[in-house]
Amino acid sequence: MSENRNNVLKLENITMQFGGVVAINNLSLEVNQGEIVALIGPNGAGKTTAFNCITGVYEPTNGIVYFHGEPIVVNHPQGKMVKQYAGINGDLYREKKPVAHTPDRITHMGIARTFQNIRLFKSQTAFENVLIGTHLRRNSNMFTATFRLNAKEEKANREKAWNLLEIVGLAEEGKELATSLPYGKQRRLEIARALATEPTLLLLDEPAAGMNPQETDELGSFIVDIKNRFNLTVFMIEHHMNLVMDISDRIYVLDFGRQIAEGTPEEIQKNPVVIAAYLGVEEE
Amino acid sequence: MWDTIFPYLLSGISVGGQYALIAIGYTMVYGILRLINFAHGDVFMVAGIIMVYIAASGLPLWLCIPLVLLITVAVGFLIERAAYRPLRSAPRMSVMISAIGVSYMLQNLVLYITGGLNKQYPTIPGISDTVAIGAAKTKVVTVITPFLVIILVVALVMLINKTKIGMAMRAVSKDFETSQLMGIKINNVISMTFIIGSFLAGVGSILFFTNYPTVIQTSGAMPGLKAFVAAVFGGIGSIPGAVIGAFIIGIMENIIKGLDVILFKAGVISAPLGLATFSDAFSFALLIIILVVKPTGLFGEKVTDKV
Amino acid sequence: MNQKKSKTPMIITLVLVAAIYVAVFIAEQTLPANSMLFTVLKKGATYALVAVSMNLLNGFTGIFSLGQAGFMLVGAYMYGIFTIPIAQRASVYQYFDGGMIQFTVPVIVAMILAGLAAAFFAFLIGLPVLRLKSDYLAIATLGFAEIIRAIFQWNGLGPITNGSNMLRSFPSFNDFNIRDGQGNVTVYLSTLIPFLMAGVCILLIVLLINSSYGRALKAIRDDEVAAEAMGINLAHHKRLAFCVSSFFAGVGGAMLAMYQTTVQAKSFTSAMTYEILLIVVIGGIGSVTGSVLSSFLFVACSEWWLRFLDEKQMIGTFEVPLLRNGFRLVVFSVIIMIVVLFFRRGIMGDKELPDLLSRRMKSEGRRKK
Amino acid sequence: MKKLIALVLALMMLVPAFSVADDLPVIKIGVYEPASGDSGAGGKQETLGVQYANAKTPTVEIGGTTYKVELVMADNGSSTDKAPSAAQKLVSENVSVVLGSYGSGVSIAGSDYFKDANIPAIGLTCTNPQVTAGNSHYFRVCFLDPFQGTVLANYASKELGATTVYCLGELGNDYDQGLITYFKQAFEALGGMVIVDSFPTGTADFTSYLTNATGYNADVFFCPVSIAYSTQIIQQASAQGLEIAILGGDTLDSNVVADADKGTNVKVVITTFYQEGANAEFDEGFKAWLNENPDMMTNNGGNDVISAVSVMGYDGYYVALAALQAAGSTDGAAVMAALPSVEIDGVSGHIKFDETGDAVRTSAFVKTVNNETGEWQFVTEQTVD
Repeated sequence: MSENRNNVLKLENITMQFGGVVAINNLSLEVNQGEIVALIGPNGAGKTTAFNCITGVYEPTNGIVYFHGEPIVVNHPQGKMVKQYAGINGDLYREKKPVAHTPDRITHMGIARTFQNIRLFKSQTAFENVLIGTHLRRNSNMFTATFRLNAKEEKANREKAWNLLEIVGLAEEGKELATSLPYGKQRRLEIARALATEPTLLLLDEPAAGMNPQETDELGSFIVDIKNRFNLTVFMIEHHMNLVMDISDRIYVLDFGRQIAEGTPEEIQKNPVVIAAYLGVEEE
Repeated sequence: MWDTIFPYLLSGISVGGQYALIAIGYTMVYGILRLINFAHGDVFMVAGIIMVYIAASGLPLWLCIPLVLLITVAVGFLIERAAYRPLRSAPRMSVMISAIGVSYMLQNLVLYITGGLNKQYPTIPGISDTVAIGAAKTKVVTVITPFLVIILVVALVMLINKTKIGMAMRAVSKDFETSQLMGIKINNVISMTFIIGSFLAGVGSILFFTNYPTVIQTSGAMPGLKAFVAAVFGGIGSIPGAVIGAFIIGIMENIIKGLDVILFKAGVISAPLGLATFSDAFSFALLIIILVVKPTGLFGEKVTDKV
Repeated sequence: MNQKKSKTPMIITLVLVAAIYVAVFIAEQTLPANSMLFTVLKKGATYALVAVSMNLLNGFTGIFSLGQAGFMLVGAYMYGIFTIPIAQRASVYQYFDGGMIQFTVPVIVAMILAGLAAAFFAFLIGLPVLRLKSDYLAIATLGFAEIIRAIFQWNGLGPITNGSNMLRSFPSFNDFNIRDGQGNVTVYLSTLIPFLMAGVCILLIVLLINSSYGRALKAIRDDEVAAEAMGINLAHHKRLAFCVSSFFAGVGGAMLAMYQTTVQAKSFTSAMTYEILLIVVIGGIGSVTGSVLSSFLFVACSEWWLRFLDEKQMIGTFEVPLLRNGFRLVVFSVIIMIVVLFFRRGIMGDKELPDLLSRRMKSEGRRKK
Repeated sequence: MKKLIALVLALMMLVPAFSVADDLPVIKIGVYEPASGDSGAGGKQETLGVQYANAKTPTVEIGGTTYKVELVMADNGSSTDKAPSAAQKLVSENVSVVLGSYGSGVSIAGSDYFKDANIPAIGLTCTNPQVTAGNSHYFRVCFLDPFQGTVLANYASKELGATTVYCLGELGNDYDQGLITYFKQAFEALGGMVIVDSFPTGTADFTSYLTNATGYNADVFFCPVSIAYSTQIIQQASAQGLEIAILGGDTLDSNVVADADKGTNVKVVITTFYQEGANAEFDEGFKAWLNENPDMMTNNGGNDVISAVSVMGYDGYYVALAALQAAGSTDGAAVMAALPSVEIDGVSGHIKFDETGDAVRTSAFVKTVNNETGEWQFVTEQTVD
């Protein structure tokens, strides 16, 4: 698998340690062009932490993240962490120069995300939320924007935002306050907003959380649909097993910060380790 | 050289001790409510004004002092009740604005009562007398301030570490919501914080105004700001930090005032540079440096003393 | 698709604003020039600009800065330093041999310089300070304002800043009046011009707020993490907002200088910042209309309408109790506390005038149905 | 509730009944003085002089009509940023002439407003030359800083035998900084050395500044600051056992300062406009008036010691009346035109204006505080040629 040239995202020996707590331990995984890959695991397994390491919210303690073959995050234990480090492979990247980008830089490179606990801009309408997502691809600067010299770009962005709203089925609610929408629609709006940043890789953090079975079904086909329409690669965290099994090409399973399994949905469903560690817990 | 610097150190230690007593109030309230209580410096000023009026009414001094402390504590308590408690669930910015509003109101109220004139602080026998320390002469209060501060801080730390209410304070400062769930009466703890803070501000005001015996509505503004700077400098939430920060700021500020003389005498400069202009600004420069270099302050990491 | 916004409220707003300008012009030509009304309007216009600039930071970007007085000081000084007539310099800079700068620039250039200088200071200050969190940022900016004040008061800079002494004799609002040969005023413009200055600046701020950049700032205010995930560079945008806000605070400082006719570093204290903050709060954090309205209200109350509270008032032979010097400020601060505690959204909340108009039209439309 | 409304209505009906009691036309004189802030105490005492004069002579005959003189007070808050609206208030009340202010900075800050409205102003105790320089509308009844600075420098050098003087003023206070500058010029001309220091507004802790004076081996501590700061300095000097004399300008001439120095060993010497006892008639009248009005007594600092600023206020009022009479009109411009030629014999001496509008003064009183009684004692009358 590691020979696959067209992998979009590749995590190599990522460890994230907070003080003495190791949240992710030596995680390595790959997401290839056009795939839908799911990251699953019980609560507290470190899934969202992994997302935060990829998107620059956290700086991992050790390891490398590649995006389209480019290292976008590189780190090894430094300072106090040299002594405290409790993960493995701590010496592996000692020679490498650490690389850390702010989240906005990483979004700029083409990774967009949604949030587990919805984080819409609460004072803005649904439409404005999406429109804000177009800001980073601007050609205007503050002066041209203030004096409205960017009217053409602004118009194009507005059209783009409305189109995205239509695609996610929220054209009717465009003028409503984002936070006044029902839960399911807020999740769709977050996706529309992420799409507005023109990503090549979309990270979805529990997109189906709080949805009823019917909504979840619809979400599944929606994700596949936008993936095809925008030529995306999707990496998602999800708890709804039906959804995961339905649409994922491959699945990684995380438990206590460690990767315990990897494979196609069929393989994962049969994997005894997963059943013991994860599904068993879930059904309890 | 020592003879030149010593009097400035003396002034600095004295004023630093008084800042320390105000700074504790800031640091405790911030530790619990995450609120910069902008009105705290004005509580300190109000304590001074109360003393002026009570002493003028002819009561004996031994009665005045406890009465002043009592009223100051009541003022601090009431401010929290009236201006901060209703905003408990509001954004932090609203509470801070409310604090600024209270500060504005206290100053205007005192302006109205005093007619905007400086009030002479009464002389307190014993601590207002002059003593000689080496070549320098100063008031007794200058000498007793650091000792009194240390006694009060030790008592306060014992209160926080040994008593039930102290334990509650520590819990609340660690985690507001959880301690509420654990059955701690948050409002009582907060009231207690304000009571302690105001009490210390009251003591501080007696010491401060005995040294510099004029009170006006703006008397609390600068000492208040500097005490806050001291609290941040020492690591907000840490009581020993606030005290040490206050002494450092008090001493540095007086050294700056005398820097021209010190440099002049040492032969570094031939004419005064007017550096005393920066005596106030210096504290703020120090604040910004510490915030940039070590945002948690000198002792910010020691969570054990966090209140 | 309902992409098209109704333009009517916008047009009504513009007509209203234009009507106010016409009214100001007519009032100035007809009412006696010494009326307190004009004092209030001039100072109100100045404060409106400063309040809106503060709102841009505190209300629209969510940066709680308390450095406004410092930036106003920079602006006021830049304006004064570059516009005092050469002939007056010897007497203004009396202790510094007429000062170092021996040229003047036109008023409008000086105002832009005032803004740029304030923005430059903001840029420098922003580098370390904008990384700090809410209340630390507040106290650090407050501290910076104090440091700026001390620097401008330092005798060492006396040849430029006149040390701690007053700057004066520069063109003031009254110099905008058009006079005939005998020095009699033919056309009064001393109120209209500050209105125009503040109006243009506020218009620019409104345009910024409603641009792509303005939306990005509001996104930062609403949720920094999400804004960053949307590719908005926090440091860059915050610095931008900080510099723009300071630019207009600087211009506001220049206007304050023109209003006061004198400038002295001593008066730009944190109390001034608090006053402006309270104006913003009363108007509604996040509403330009609110800031403008409350500026005029605040100035009118403090300078004019409530002044009677400072003097003894007789109702017949009955002397109204409590009224004496300072009572105005007590009443005033009580009103402010009531607003802060019970009307937390202020006059306008986060609504603007067009919003109100469109809502009214909507509800009327519904009634008709 | 109804009763209350009825009462209010009844009271309102009474208003016109009372206001028509005296039907004299009214002329307004503006009193532009600080009633709050650092100079509040001095401003109030200066106002007292005006009020006393007004109580004594409440009417004036202008062009054959007798007018009732109404004083319009405006508090400039001792600060240049509050000054504009205070000045504007007087302008909007259409006063004919303005008296004040205590403090040169606020006088300069208000100056343009009076100028634009064509209202003359008479400075009472603002001694900075910039108040009247280049202005045709600002006059002044007291002496100027170059004069006062020279008197003080002479006194320090000749009487106190000083060779080094430490000067302390408030940052941004035009009065302090101006007087110190002129003092420095005069004292250095006499061969002495002068060190100048400044403190930020709102300072309470002067101990280090006092240490500075000792550190420079100064022979005299010169602090021409406002009453609020000078009392602090004197008390802290006493605590530190300052052995050198404190020298001050006219602002220190207040019973408040004398009280602060009572019972200490600090020698305080000042120059001023008037010495109690020089005009017995005025002294008695003023004291009697203070004793009749408890409010006024409070404004005077709680006792009936006469401050020189009150005398200047008193004289200023009569200069204003004389100007009004000479103008024969209540119009500001006419009063302004009449002022240069006005001459009166005031309590503080003969008052006559030179071409810049300053009173011609050739002498100043030097006073010191009696440490035991806390009273001002006359030392000498200094003149400069």
